[in-house]
Amino acid sequence: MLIENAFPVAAEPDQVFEFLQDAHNVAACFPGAELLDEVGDDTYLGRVKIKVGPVTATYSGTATIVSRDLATRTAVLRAEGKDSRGAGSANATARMHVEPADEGATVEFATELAVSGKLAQFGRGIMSDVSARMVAQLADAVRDRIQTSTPPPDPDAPTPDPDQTGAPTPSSAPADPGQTEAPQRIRTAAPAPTPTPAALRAGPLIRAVIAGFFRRLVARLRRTS
Amino acid sequence: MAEHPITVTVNDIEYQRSVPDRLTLADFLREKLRLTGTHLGCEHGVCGACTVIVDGAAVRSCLMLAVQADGCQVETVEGLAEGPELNPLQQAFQRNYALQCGFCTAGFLMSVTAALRDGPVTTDTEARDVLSGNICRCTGYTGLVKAVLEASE
Amino acid sequence: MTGTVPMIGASVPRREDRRLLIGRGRYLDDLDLPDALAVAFLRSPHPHARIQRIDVSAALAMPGVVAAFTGADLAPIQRPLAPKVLHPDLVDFPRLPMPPHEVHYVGEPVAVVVADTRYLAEDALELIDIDYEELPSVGSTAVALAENPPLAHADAESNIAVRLRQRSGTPEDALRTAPHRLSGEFHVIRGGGHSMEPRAVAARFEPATGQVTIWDTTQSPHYARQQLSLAYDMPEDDIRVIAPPDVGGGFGPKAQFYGEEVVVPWLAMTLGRAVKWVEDRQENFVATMMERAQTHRIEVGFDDNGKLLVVRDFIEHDQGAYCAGLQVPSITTSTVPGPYRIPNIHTELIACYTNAVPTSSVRGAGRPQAVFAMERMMDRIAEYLDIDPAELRRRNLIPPEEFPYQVGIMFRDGSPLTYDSGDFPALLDGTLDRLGYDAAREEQRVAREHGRYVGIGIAVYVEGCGLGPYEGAKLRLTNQGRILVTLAAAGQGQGYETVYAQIAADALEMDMAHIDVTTGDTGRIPFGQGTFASRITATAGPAVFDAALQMRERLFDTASRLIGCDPGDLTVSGDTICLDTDPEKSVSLLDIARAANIGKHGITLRDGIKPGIETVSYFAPARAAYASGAHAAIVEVDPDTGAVRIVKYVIGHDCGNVINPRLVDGQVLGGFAHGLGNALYEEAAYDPDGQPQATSYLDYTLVSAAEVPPVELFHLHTPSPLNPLGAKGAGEGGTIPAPAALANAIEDALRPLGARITIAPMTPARVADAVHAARQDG
Amino acid sequence: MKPAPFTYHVPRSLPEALDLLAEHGDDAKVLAGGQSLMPMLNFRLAQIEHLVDINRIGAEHATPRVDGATITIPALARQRQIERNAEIVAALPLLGAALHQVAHPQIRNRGTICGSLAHADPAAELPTVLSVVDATFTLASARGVRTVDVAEFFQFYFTTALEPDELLLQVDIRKPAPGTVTVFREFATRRGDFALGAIAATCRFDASGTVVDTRIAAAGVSATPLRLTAVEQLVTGTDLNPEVLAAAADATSASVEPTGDIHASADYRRRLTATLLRRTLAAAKEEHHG
Repeated sequence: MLIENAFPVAAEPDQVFEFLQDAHNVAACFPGAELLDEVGDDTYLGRVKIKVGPVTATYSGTATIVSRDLATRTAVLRAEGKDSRGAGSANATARMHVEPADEGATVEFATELAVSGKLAQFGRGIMSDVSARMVAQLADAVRDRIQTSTPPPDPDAPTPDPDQTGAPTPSSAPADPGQTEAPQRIRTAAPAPTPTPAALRAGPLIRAVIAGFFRRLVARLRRTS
Repeated sequence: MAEHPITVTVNDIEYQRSVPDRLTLADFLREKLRLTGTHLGCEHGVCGACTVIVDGAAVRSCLMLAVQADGCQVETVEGLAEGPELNPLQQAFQRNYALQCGFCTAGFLMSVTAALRDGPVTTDTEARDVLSGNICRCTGYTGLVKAVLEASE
Repeated sequence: MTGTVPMIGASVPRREDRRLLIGRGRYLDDLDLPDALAVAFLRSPHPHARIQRIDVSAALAMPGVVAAFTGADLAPIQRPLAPKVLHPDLVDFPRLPMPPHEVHYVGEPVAVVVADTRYLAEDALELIDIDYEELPSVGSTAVALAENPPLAHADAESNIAVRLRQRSGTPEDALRTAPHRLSGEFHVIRGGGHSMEPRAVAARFEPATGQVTIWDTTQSPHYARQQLSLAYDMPEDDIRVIAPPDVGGGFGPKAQFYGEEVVVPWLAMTLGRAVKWVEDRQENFVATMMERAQTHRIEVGFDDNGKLLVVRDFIEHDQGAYCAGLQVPSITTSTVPGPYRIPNIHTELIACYTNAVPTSSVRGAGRPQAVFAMERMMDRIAEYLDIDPAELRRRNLIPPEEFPYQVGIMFRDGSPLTYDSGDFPALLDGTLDRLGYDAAREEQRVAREHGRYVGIGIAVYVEGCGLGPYEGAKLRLTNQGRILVTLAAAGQGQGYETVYAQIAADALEMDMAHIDVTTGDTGRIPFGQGTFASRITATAGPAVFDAALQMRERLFDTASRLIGCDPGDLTVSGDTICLDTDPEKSVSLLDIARAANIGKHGITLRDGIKPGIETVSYFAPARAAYASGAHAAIVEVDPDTGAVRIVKYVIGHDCGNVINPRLVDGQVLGGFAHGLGNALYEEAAYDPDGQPQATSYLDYTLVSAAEVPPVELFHLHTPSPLNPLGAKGAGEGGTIPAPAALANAIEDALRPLGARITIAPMTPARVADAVHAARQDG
Repeated sequence: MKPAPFTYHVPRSLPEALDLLAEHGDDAKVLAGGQSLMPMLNFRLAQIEHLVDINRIGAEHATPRVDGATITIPALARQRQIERNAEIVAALPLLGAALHQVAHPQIRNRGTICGSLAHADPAAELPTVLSVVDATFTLASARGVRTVDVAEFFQFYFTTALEPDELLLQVDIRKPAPGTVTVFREFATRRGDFALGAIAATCRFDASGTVVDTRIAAAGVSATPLRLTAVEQLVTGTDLNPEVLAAAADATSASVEPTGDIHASADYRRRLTATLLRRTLAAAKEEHHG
């Protein structure tokens, strides 16, 4: 499932890109995520703990920045997580690109998400909706953090010359033919920066997966806490 | 986890047992009381094979904990027959070929028993409505519909 | 005088019912096996993955856990489970009981835990740590056959398991020269058996004798024993497989043989403890075989009168992750021509591997799909030529005088497809009469004038049943003076205890009250095949009848010697054999048992008494018998919501001579409910990667009483000449043509809008989307 | 399919229940009817530390009341109990009509109204019904009691204003103004299934048959039950003639953005919702005239 999302940030593009290259920053913006260790080569051990209503799951695994190109302000992150109860896995390849814009910068996320196992069997129904919202929340958090920690860009400030960054050519995201078969594609508009309830921030990743199950569960069994 | 002492009356017999927090009522009936007429077909409340009557209401015994039945009156398929005689509903099931493999039968009997206590069922549509909370894969429901209508007379 | 009314043909109440109605049935999970441990399987969450590492130590350390094994621990029994029906060209991949290296579908077992309770066993499964390397996967035949597809098996060259081709005449020439040609593409989605009782296996090992007793919900205990004998390298005599007297439905999937059936008894033997595995519904959704998924690209050639000249059908069949047998694809290729005389036939099927649970027979077994394609085309021809669809069918039905009719292709039993008997025109017309066909057409016309969408659908089919190789029965006079009929076949609710007592009663000319029936226990009868493919009445039935005739002869022979008369002067009265002319002179069954079976220790038998009153018969049909049927439906469709209301439904059914009409009705009506599910509701959806999407009854929608309409049944009885009872199979006829009949009715209802129905199940969304597409086009 | 271990608590009073929720908060879950929670526990999709069974906190929490213009449905009122309460069903026919479509009697016998609302499934009947009436949700915790309205209560899929230490103590519903017509229309694949689409509407007409006030909500097309305010505005002041109905259906299509799943495409759900809207309003007009 491909989730595409673009949102403006009132900050210098390079500054935004630099912020997003730091795995700690991204983890801090990803609700429920926790970086446990840095194992080198842009690879981190981490955990995403989720609790939505009565449903809980913990995915632990690795996140690797598989490519980054300062010149085009493009980075690709690959995250692979395993459910702690053996019920499956969640893998994501997220391509992030920062583009200059009138207001500062536009961040574009394209996330290919693949969930395997028990939760995936129950959740495809509204997973797309919820996943889209999940990325929107991540976007909100990124914008909040950048904008509150940095002054608005100075329109007169010189734009760095991309040629001077000396970044390597980006390699493309590893293609998984199995995943590309899934034609589902979601495009979300830039989210309105509405405050999100605390409970919602708690667990977007799995929320995506389980929400569909909930919905159908109640289908027949409607009722109760 | 702890064990909880409970007192449950099943088919007019009072049982005092100790049950773990998570034991379902269905497993309690089957494993602890060895009343194996109540069957588990899906364990998520859809198929209705585990339907029993608790304090007068037909419920899914897979969606209720044994500990929740403390102090309750439970009726199961084993309590339906009147001595050696099948009760009128059971007889109607037999006369109308309302069962084949029989796995779902207890759930149907308990659902229909509760429904008929609420009032008569007089039309094909009403009978199908009464039966619609239980799944049978063998009979195609024709015999069940006839049995409900006949038992309601 | 015989003193008995014929039992064959009588609607005798079922003997099984009483215990089932009072909650005293004994299904496998109801068996009281003292101290039995609970077994639970860990199953792959991935459609296709390599197992890199498994660690069960945390699970083993958990209190209450007795053992935990991985596929690697099972090396001694990791022998491939053979496909049931083979083909020389089949590219086969070993289906191991619990693969140690590579998994090929979500739900494939990878580890097993034995614990004090099922609760604890499931807890322990969560403690097993596995690293998988996820591999590219195939979720459908469309993916499997795409260019440069992912491979369902990493070491395969392609995803094609086999190509099956059937031909008669010169189909290419016929297509080229036919005055008219039409083609269509039709899809049938995966669906399952969904017996209300899932699968289960329990086992107990006796170290003193080296024998293992296995309780198994299988439809084929003797097949299971033979497979286990191979897997364990153990004599069959040391393996006793018992299908419990009560099994909660079969419908095909329980006729197959699964890895769990190998692993669970092995656990009992390894641990020296009784063990029990009861599949839960969650497992059933991902680990029990399914069927149905096929795509048909069918083309027909016909003349101006609608006479069929040729049919050509290219079929994609979803074989699943492994080949459990080619019975379904084989049946599909031979079912396409159906009841019609077609001089030129070409059916070609590509069976594909996918990363989904393997497929095998489910009630209907490859026939509903073929009938769907062919009967949709019959309606399309009628529409094209503007001929009434019933009339079009009449013009093409094989007339009764042409039986036995050679279709020109082969059936799956290895014999030329030869319809033994039937009367298709009478079946169709009888069905249409009961539907009130002409009046219904008039009502349709009026309804259309009022903007209502009413349609009529017909489907006719032929079903090969009563397959070989053989089935057997044993009759014994017990030492309690009763007649015991022992069948190898195992029942799943069909009423064997009643039906076979009826058959034996007629042969013995004895009241059923003195006859007992026992089934499905390899310890009681050495040879057997099993309950599948609507075959038992037509195979075990004649065996019981013949063994009972022999028994009668034995009883009369013994009685004549005890009484001192000629056997020809005897008759049966109650549980005695008496002199026709003087009923006072009689011996009871118990007397006979005492004289011939029990005897007196050390005392010579009376002169002429042959000891041991037991008879055996095996019946091997020359080839399959063919049942047939016609379904007709009137529906009203709401084009905006896609809701389909079945106004009237009639089933015409011909399964030859009937043993117990009410039980046959029950089979047909139950089969129809399944067919209705296939037509409108049931869909075992997988995503393109092979991740199952319908794994609960919230998403996989079984029909309830509210969805099944009243059905009118109409029976025709053309006896099969292939067995002495003239019986054919009855278990699948309700299912097979239902999706076709309803699709035809729905498309007919929507004809003013031009909507095309090409996919089963026809869910409300699919129907409404078809209308929407037609409106957009129009 | 056996639930993972948890600790079962059975408080005998509301304060005791609230104390348990305060103590265990995020690790606890309230068990009322259990008809959604228990399946998830059996599937092990939900694994929780503490289950707080509120079924024994007192009969007063199980007894619905009609007090003047207000219907009060407390935490433990079963769906079946409300469905059979003639006074409530007469006061709010919409509720009775919707409840009859909720699953099956065996589920409604245990399932509670408040539990269904707290579960907050946007495809469910009850949240949709509550979206077209004046309702107040009372949320209780050891910290105290607060009330929220429907717009605030439903926040997202399965997400409500309830904090982890809170339970939904009761819902108070104001009876619609006299003369208000209410209609509930649902389309589901099978009896008792979740709706592929549903519309709840209240409609008040003046003497001439003109709509003076209406509230309309759709189920299953959004992350919460969706009020169709644009449609409400469009039909207010009209007599719901065929042109208005057609325009209202178009407006419905334009204002819902459903998601497709294995049961139905997004486009189908949009068209279905518009169809149901049209039929709902037509039924309201007919009921007003009839």
